[in-house]
Amino acid sequence: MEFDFTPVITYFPTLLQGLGVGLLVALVVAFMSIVGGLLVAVISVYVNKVVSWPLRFFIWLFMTTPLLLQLYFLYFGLGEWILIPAILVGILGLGFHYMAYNADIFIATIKAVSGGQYEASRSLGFGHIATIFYIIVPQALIRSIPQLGNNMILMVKDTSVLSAIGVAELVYASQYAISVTFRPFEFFIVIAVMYYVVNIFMELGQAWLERMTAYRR
Amino acid sequence: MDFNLMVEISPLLIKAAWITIDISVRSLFFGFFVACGLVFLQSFRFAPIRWFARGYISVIRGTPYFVQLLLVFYGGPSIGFRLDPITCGVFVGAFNIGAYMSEAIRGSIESVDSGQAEAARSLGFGRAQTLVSIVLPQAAALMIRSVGVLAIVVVKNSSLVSIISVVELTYQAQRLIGSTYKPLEIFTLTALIYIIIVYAVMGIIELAYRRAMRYTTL
Amino acid sequence: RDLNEIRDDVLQVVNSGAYPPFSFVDTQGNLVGFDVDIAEALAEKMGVKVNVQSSPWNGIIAAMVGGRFDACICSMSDTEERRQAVTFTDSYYSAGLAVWVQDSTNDVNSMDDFAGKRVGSTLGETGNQWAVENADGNWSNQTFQGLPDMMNGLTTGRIDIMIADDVPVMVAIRENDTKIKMIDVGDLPRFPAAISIQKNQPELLAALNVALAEIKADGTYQAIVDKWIGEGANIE
Amino acid sequence: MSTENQTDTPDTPMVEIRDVYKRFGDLEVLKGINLTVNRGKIISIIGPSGSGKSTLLRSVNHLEVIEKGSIFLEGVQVNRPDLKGLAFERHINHIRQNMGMVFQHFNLFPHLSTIDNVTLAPRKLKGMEAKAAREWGMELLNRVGLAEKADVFPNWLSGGQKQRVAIARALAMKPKVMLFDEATSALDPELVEEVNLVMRSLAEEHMTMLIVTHEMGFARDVSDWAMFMDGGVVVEECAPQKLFSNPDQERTRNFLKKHLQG
Amino acid sequence: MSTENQTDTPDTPMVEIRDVYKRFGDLEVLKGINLTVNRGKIISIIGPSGSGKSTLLRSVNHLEVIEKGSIFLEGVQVNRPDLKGLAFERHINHIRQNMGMVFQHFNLFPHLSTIDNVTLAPRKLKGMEAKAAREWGMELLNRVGLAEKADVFPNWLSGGQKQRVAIARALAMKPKVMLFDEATSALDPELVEEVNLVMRSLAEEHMTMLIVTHEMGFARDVSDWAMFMDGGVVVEECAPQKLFSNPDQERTRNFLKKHLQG
Ligand SMILES: Nc1ncnc2c1ncn2[C@@H]1O[C@H](COP(=O)(O)OP(=O)(O)OP(=O)(O)O)[C@@H](O)[C@H]1O
Ligand SMILES: Nc1ncnc2c1ncn2[C@@H]1O[C@H](COP(=O)(O)OP(=O)(O)OP(=O)(O)O)[C@@H](O)[C@H]1O
Ligand SMILES: [Mg+2]
Ligand SMILES: [Mg+2]
Repeated sequence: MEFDFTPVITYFPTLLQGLGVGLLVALVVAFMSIVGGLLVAVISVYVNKVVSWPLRFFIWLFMTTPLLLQLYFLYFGLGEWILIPAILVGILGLGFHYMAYNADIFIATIKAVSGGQYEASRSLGFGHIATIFYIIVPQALIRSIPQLGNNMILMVKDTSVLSAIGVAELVYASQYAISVTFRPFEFFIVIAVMYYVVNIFMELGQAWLERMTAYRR
Repeated sequence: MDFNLMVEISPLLIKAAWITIDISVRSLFFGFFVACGLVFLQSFRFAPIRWFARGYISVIRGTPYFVQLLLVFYGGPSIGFRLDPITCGVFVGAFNIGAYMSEAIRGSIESVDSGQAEAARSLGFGRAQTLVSIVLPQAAALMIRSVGVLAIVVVKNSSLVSIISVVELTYQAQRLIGSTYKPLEIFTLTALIYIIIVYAVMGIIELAYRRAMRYTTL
Repeated sequence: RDLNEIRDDVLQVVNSGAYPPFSFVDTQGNLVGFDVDIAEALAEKMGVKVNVQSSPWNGIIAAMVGGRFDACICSMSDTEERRQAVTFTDSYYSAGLAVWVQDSTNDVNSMDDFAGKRVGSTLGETGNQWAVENADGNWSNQTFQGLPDMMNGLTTGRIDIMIADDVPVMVAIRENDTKIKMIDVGDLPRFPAAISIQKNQPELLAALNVALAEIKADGTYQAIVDKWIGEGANIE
Repeated sequence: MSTENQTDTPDTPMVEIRDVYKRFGDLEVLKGINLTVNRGKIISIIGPSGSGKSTLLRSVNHLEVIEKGSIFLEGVQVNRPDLKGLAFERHINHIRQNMGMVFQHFNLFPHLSTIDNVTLAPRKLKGMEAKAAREWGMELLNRVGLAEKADVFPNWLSGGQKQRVAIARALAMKPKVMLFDEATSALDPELVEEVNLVMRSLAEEHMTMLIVTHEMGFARDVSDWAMFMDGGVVVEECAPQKLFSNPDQERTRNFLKKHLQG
Repeated sequence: MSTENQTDTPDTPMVEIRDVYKRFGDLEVLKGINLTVNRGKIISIIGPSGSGKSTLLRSVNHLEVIEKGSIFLEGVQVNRPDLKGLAFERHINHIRQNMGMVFQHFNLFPHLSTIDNVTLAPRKLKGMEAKAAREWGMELLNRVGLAEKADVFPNWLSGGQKQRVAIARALAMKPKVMLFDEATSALDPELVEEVNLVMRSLAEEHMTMLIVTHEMGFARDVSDWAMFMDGGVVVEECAPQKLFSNPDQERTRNFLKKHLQG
């Protein structure tokens, strides 16, 4: 098999655009899954079972089934009642999926913040909620950075699944180009490199964050 | 909901589920050895061997799984590396999850307080003995937990193996939707099967976890 | 693999398995359809054993280029660009793009009426390429992974207009009583559907072309058309 | 601010502990404790491990909920069984702002710099402006001799420095009473003195203090009153000079003998 | 057993530390330490935090690799630069079996019961039979007064009990010398005495011991020789009676004054 990368050059702008869409989705999903995961974790740790159990179940559903299936379900399965735009389906699916994983991490790190921290804050006169907000959550966030970083790196690659419901991200762009040019391997190699570059930047970012917060642990 | 259809096609989905299970179990099994190998390589004093292991882990974790599948399955034959689809799914799956698993194993070993190893060494235990008698028993519980999470990832990732023409659960579901035009019924059924599989995996993890706790008390 | 190797082994044929009536699984789980029967008929004429498998569309191209399969009998359209990468046989049926809307839609009568509409096509197929190249900002394109997904999209209102090959849609409407209709908007490209094989396989190409001519000549071909497309249909 | 706050007359005791009982499951930890602490007085509580000293101190701050009895801060009941839910939450937060508590393990907030540790409460609870808070924080850090560590994070401080910051933090809300629970027992012996110095300076300014400690010398020097607890009851309480030289009770003598020996 | 082991003549010193240097990065921690410990003698090492006491003790057990100098156990060099890889590994494991080390934070194996903590090393390293090992383990636990805790897990023990188990564990290999690194400084004051008692009983049996401690009273009572370190050098060494009452050096006096005060 001989390689010919000229078609890749023709479609490079399309690929870059796809990469941009993927990263944009990733950004929204990162925000949603971290904020949402934190909320779920706080509720599961501090609020009674009646409230937290249904929430955990909902989250659990997203943890146990493949992402692709979830996207199809939201997109086509629910299509008989409600039409959610593809990109929103992608964001919701990915968002809930990773919200579940992040919540798991946050629950562990919240529990790892020592009871002494809670008591010290209460003894200063902070209320329950203020203590969670000012003392527990910031410390849990800092401790979560390593695992959170791993999850987000996985998540960026998972944006590729969104091509299945027609979101024009990187893999989608490459599929289109491949179907026109019939040069699959050239495109696969190029998008693998693109993902890897993004991955390297994310790893650097994670290492930087860990360094910046190391003395706050 | 068309329940007749659901009953009619469920044997097909269950058959496909077996392929999902088969690929997942074998990927995990071989992946574990890949992971141990990677952990071992990273303990070498000779730096290039460590770099090789780090680089491998970085590239595998940094590129999408389905691209790895496509490159090995469809690109492989042109360099004389030809595997049948399921074997290829297991092969790529094992080498993929091995990279993640090696990190989980390393992390759980490192989580054991270094004072434990020092205490053992000060009693005269050698490196290997310290690892086996002191560190691993204490790391086992955490290791089972983190490897267990990866087991679930493997089951779910197996849906991507369809791209190399393996008719596993998700692809079978997609094909059946193609001929029946009944997405809701088929997705519900498929999701249910996945939930059962994953639930079983979680049960096994829990069992192993309890076992490990018992073993650690010798 | 050249023809001799195939004769010693089996002819490996691939299709997408999700493109009724050309290739799909029945409720017993068997891979069936027009493309499957054509593959078997051709193999019989060529005197080789055949193994028909399915793979998602985005894997098929890699499969063909990478040499995993000997032939893709998968309703693939023969285009100039694709010929750079693979070789096509003579056409085995002719697919024409057509435009479809919901039964209740009345405001789409020509290409001008596409303006501002959401137009669906299947990712990687010629209809998608046509829609992308002609949109020019007038309409928005939305894609799906397969025809069933797309028809679902049209009936549920995700898209206003669907561009797809005419034959499979007509069969699907007939089988499922779907509430959509074809409209005539003037000239749309027609592409011959052909079997693709790897480049530089002259013997295999020749053998396939001969076999194709034979089944057309002896009525086998029409029998398959009758069975899957409709009694007496003409799709050549 | 609630009206109960107005009972601040000169002759109200600062802290009153009346017949307090507390159990953990089957274990009775406090069995009827009584103690009155007047304004500006310093009380040391000593006793063997497990005698209930920490539990008593924590009950004063309502970190433990007592079963029976009552605790008052300047005549205001701390454990108000009549208040429920949010009303109690408001009440207790207000009470706690008037008590500074210092823990054995410091419990500094690791994610905040030294000055932020000190000023978080006045900023968030009293709405103090950032600038004023910083000035106030610096004043307090100065007082514990750590002004130059204002922007350092707790992990970079030695144990003694940590505990001094913890004291500054507790002082930041201008508490009326300070509670110390073995403030120096997690410290290396060399670092104990620097914390004791800060506590002595508080004593000189007539801060009301309740001190649980294992350091008999310090307890004798600094306090106005000393109390020996064992098994959840007060065995003996008197002036520290007497307690540490010539206690009435056999149990006290036994306990202190062992210590003076070590 | 290697041949070097045969140099066991009555007048060989048990431990010899000769001109030992150690640095961590830029920080020189040990700057030429010399010390000879004769059989059956007890040496206390005191000094301020960071002076290098722990590093010295850990170097004796080769938990830290020294840069310069040499350390001998009964005439056998511990840090043998001539041995590499597996050969050194074998050598050091054998050396370490002859030294018992007790850490500040106990480092008991949480996954093993008390008796298994004690008998793991004789079973795995000397191939002792399970039954014999249990008897031997019970004998040791008896000796530290914890026979009844044999089948309990470390997490259920108090700090003092943990440390006593750690001592029993270190004794299980019948070491020729015991190294104690602040064995009591993580303990609550009441629990210190029970560990000190065990150490005293070892002293009475003429176990050779190297003790790093912050407890001046104990060091004075129990040891035959005392050494004061500061900044990685030995400032002064002499009989403990002299060091703790009338040291020669200004630095020693300053350090001890502060202590006798607290
Ligand atoms: N949260 C709790 N649950 C159960 N038992 C507890 C709890 N807190 C304390 N106890 C028990 O109550 C008793 C008294 O504990 P407390 O901490 O008040 O003693 P103390 O006098 O402060 O001892 P120390 O000097 O060791 O700090 C102990 O037996 C302890 O085990
Ligand atoms: N692994 C290490 N890496 C870098 N620096 C170290 C390491 N171990 C010890 N140090 C430094 O070496 C110096 C001496 O440490 P050491 O633990 O020997 O002191 P010490 O006399 O035992 O003090 P302490 O009484 O606090 O235990 C300290 O400044 C310490 O910070
Ligand atoms: Mg206490
Ligand atoms: Mg030390």
